Amino acid sequence: MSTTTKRTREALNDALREEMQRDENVLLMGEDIGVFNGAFKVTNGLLKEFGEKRVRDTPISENTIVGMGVGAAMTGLRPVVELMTINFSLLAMDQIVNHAASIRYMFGGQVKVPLVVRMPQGAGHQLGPTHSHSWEALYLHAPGLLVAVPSTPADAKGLLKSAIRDDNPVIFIEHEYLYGQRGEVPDDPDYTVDFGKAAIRREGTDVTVVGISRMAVTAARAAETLASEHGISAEVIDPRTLRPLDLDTILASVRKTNRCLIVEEGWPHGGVGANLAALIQEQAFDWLDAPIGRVTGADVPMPYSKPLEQIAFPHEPQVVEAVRALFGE
Amino acid sequence: MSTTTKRTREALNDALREEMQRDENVLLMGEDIGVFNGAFKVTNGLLKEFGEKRVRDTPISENTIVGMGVGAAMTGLRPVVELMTINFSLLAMDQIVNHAASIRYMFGGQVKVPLVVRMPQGAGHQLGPTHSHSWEALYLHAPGLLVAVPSTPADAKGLLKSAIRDDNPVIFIEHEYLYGQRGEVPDDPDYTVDFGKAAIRREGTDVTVVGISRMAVTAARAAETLASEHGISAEVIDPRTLRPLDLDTILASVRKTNRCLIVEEGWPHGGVGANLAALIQEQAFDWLDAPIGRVTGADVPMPYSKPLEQIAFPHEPQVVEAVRALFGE
Amino acid sequence: MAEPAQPRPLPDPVTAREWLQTMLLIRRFEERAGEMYAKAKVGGFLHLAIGEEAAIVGCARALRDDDYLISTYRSHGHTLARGSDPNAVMAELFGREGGLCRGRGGSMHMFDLEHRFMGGYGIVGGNLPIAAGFGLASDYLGTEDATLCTFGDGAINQGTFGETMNLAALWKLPVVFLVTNNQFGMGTALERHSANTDLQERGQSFGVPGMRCDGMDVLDTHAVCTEALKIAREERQPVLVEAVTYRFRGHSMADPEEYRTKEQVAEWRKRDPIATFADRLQAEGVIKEGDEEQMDADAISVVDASVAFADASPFPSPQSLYDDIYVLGDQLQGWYSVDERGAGVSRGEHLGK
Amino acid sequence: MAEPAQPRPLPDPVTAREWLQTMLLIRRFEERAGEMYAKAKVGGFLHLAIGEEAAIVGCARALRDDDYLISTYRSHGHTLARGSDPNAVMAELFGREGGLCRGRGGSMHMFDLEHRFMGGYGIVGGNLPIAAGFGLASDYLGTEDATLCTFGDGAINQGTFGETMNLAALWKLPVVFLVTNNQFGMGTALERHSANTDLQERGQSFGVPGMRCDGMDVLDTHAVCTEALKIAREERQPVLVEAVTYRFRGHSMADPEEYRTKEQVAEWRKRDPIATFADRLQAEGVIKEGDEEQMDADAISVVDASVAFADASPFPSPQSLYDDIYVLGDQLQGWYSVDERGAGVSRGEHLGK
Ligand SMILES: Cc1ncc(C[n+]2csc(CCOP(=O)(O)OP(=O)(O)O)c2C)c(N)n1
Ligand SMILES: Cc1ncc(C[n+]2csc(CCOP(=O)(O)OP(=O)(O)O)c2C)c(N)n1
Ligand SMILES: [Mg+2]
Ligand SMILES: [Mg+2]
Repeated sequence: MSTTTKRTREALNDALREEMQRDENVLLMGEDIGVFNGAFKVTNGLLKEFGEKRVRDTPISENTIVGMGVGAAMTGLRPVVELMTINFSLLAMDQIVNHAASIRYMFGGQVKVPLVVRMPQGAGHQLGPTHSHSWEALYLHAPGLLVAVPSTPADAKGLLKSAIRDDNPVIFIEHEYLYGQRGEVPDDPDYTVDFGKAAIRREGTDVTVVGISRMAVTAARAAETLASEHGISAEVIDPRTLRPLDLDTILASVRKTNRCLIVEEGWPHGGVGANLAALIQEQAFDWLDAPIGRVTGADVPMPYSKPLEQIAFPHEPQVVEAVRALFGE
Repeated sequence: MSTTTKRTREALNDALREEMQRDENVLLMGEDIGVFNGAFKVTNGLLKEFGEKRVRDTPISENTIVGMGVGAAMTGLRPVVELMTINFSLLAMDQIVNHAASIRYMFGGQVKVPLVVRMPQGAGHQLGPTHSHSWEALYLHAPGLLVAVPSTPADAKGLLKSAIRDDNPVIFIEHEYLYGQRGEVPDDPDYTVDFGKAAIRREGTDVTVVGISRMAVTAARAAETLASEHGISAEVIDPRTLRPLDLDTILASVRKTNRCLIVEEGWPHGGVGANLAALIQEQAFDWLDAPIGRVTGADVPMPYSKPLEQIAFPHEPQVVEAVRALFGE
Repeated sequence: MAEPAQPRPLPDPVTAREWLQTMLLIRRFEERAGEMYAKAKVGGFLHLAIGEEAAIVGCARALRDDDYLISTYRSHGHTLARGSDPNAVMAELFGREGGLCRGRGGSMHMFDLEHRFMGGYGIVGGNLPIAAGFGLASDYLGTEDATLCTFGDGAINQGTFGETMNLAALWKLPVVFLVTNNQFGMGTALERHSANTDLQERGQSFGVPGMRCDGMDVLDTHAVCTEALKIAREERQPVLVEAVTYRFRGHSMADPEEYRTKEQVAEWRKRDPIATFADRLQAEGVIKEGDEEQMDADAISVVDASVAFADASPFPSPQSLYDDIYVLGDQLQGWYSVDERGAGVSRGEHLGK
Repeated sequence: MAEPAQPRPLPDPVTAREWLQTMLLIRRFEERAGEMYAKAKVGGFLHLAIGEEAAIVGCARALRDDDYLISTYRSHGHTLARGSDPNAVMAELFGREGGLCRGRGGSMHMFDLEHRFMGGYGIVGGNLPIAAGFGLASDYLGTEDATLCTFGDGAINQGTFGETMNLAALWKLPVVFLVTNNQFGMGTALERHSANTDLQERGQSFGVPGMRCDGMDVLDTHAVCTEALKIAREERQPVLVEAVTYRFRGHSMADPEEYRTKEQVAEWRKRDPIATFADRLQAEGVIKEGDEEQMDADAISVVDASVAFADASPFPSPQSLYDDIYVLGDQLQGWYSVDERGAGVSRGEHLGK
């Protein structure tokens, strides 16, 4: 399979372009995605290529643009709505949870809602408490939604293509830091990544480290340090999607390593880590030699000041330290 | 301490009345809380008693009435905002999380937001997928908020009074089923219940059962059956508030019983049970003789049809069965 | 109380009779639904539209078959007017497998794709953006379909109203927004929830022109909605129509109605949309003595049959609890969960690989 | 481009000079903030208000000391105009402990309680309900304080706009809503985001009267805002004021400005609010040759000092991470958490009882 090195934002851009070429009912809506080419340039050039009918700049009306996406999805289109940052998605939460997630079920399966809501999240750019949070946990809570949290350019592309082709509403969570990161992306325009299949980023025997979104990258780096400096062989798993969740792969790993750490950028209470820890201890209790550890973002609204922000989300050393703690080190 | 038998809705009504009498800057805002006396009659008679200045019927504008509460709280009032049902709070989530929860922190502690947002939740009345959910997990996620989930009339009153007196934004979650339930309520107008103190509803030695909101009642009933029919002595804990969380009391119990089950009505993924399970296994791993169990609401938008709805949230038999499963029965 | 509209000409006799028949059906259906609620055959919240039949039938009959109609939690009448099987509507109220939505939605969440009744929605104001989405799809796909979106006077204060008006005007969507002004949002009177009570004016600041119709008059409602739909369809210009009407019953079944006087209700009842229309038809010779009684009897027997059907329809099976949350397929085969049935994973929830 | 307003009379010379001085301070402050951003002393998003100084100073000077001013993420100028210490504002941009908000908020989240600058908010449209809440408190407490709430042309399409207009009108709140129409919401031009581009009209459907002022003219802005505040304060009637202005720089620091032409920017720059006001003052003899240069030099030295202060101010200590999330006290002494520092519980998070 031939590949090309791309940044995540380019890979996402390719995914959008290819799916728009493939299916003329795919359209994009969002604030400043057209003339401005996207706040984070993910939609760069698409207005020029596809025109105003298919790439639609919207007013700043999050709840309504998502709701219009719901309606358009119910009546034949496949809208991809961009929200500029996940914090703003709270304005659209009613349309996402009370409507998009529930409509198929509450109407007895008569209709489907093939809508994708894309949005970036994450700290590290000093955007403060209204622009920096990681809220995948808010969305994985709701049945009726699918939730993707890609961490590599290839997955970003493959999962976004799958999301657009899927008949369910998908919350597609990107990470601002990852937009600029490079990786190999398959050239094949039919390349997709299935939802519900975790990726094992690194094989290992001593401990399972699960990393969510950007933290899959941080976890993989920490694993190198653990191997080279502490003689600990970590298996790194990136679930890639949280609904559906490939718990099988995680459980198989934990049953092999007998230890597990979950790394996420979001808040600790009610986070993804809590969810995974609960599931893993339920299903693999007898295999665990230590409590399941979590490294999470700090339990604070994200501060602006750089040194505070930096200690408010996980970095490689904290992951190394937390893994070592699982061995009593 | 003299007490009187009251329904939860009366106890809440008393709390509102007493705090309004005590502090003239306490005011109520919400849809149909005045002339209509409240969708669930919690505010019954208060308009008549306190007048239109202090009991304010609002238009149907959830985000704005919460936001006005935030603003009024920042400038000297102590607003208590009622949202008719927790599902509608998604419309106000931006004001609750991006504003109420963050304002004090992001403005460096210059201002406080003594706001209470009250709302009922819960299934059992066939209100379908837009009116029946249990979403305490959405709110416990966010630092900056306090979250109360009272299960008895006395706690409802005591916690609501504490919530109104507290200087932090409080999400006060009532349960529709509990409104009509009776219990003894202390007469003392200075009776309050502190946040962050769990209640042990029943002492026991074999297993710790934690019940959230209505499920504290269900858990207590199940404990009776467990004792009388299965010889299992369950200790039942009602955390009463989820932020702050009295983990100490739960941990002390689990370290004594060595087994734990959490019962909640909300969705399983990313629920309160997941959060508690993660915390408990982290802090009490060596004391656990079995995986921490969870009994949760079904992972579905709540269906209308009675038999479906009834199996979509936990009842006593499921709790009994899940506890027995912890003993391999 | 608003003045009645100037009399409009009648449509052809067949059409006129059909309108009366449909209004009667809705009235009888609603009454029976209320009775069934009292008997606990129907649960949850039940919002009846008795008094609003002209506002419903008048707008529904202005639609083409392929147009979309979308409404609120008060929509039994809308789906019936659209052509839904009364049996299925009643069975939905009963929470049965034979219901329009297989019992999942109940009274507040009707839906009938086949008849392009695109749903009743339980979230006040939630249906406006969705309606605009239908309009967007019609526009995008180049069809001639228009959308009619009904909501209440209370809903006009939701943020989605302003957002949707602006977007619909900006994108020139073929949508008619019909605010059913029945004078109250639950127990809150119009003038207590809206600073500007002239609701047809509420879209003007956003570039959406307004029209008003007498929602107690099926002819006037029909004529104004027809005009509005024509503008929406042909000029690609959204329109806001205010139908001035009144609900004769409480907001839902549990409503002491302390927020209004008996006199006010009695005044409005004098303008009962069915009685006034029937009188007109009789005066103009479209129906004769006894016809209305016959039509009413027909309505009652349809409703009787619907109750019998609903009663005979089975409840959904417990095994179907997880049906239709997702469109399952190659990619999504199921999902992991734990739930009320204990610590194991349950049917429909396991990722079957 | 809108026409300039008719010339308004000048205020007394001391006042006029102070206005010019404040506009100069804002201009120089913003320029320096941009430079500091380029040097990575300032992080995050930096939104400059260069070009909008008249709209800022004109409205701020219409306020009494006890009135509330609330704004957006583009609010360095607003807080400076209100009297905040430039040192603290710059230190906030630098993320330092000496910042207005101890470095927690940054450029987008300024706040100065002492000067009743009630915050810059990062959520577009999020400040409108909060402003109405201030108005409610003033009303409830029986004070004479009014509130002035500024937001952008883009924000007018948020749901909170309509909701807040209705509520403010219904409850007769003493609030002036000032839409700073700088022609763009980020890269989206006014006519591409709003069906009705006459923004002062946007409140009318809700019962909120509108006024327009020339936001490039501090005198006109001041006069219109003064009038609006008088109506709000004395007649208990909210007012929507549109200040027509233009931002000379990009939306934030990373903005290629492909959505507008260089010519358009140049046209508007001819109406530079500082230059035109200075010319007027000179023409009317309020300042003389060389005065403006001196005032500018003063502004620059204040800004210089602010940079020196900010640079010398320490970063917040890591131990302060958890400060001020909650008001701690007898009831709430801390809370349990796990976080980035590993599996243990951390300072400030343990329930210490
Ligand atoms: C977002 C939301 N808020 C509140 C409610 C509760 N509620 C249901 S109906 C209603 C009144 C709506 O009035 P109106 O829009 O006039 O419609 P009507 O009931 O008169 O048909 C309210 C407040 C709701 N369902 N959704
Ligand atoms: C709810 C929300 N949506 C989107 C954004 C991203 N955003 C920041 S500024 C902006 C444009 C706002 O334009 P306008 O209101 O005209 O204010 P201006 O920047 O021109 O001062 C957008 C879309 C945001 N901060 N909040
Ligand atoms: Mg109404
Ligand atoms: Mg602007």
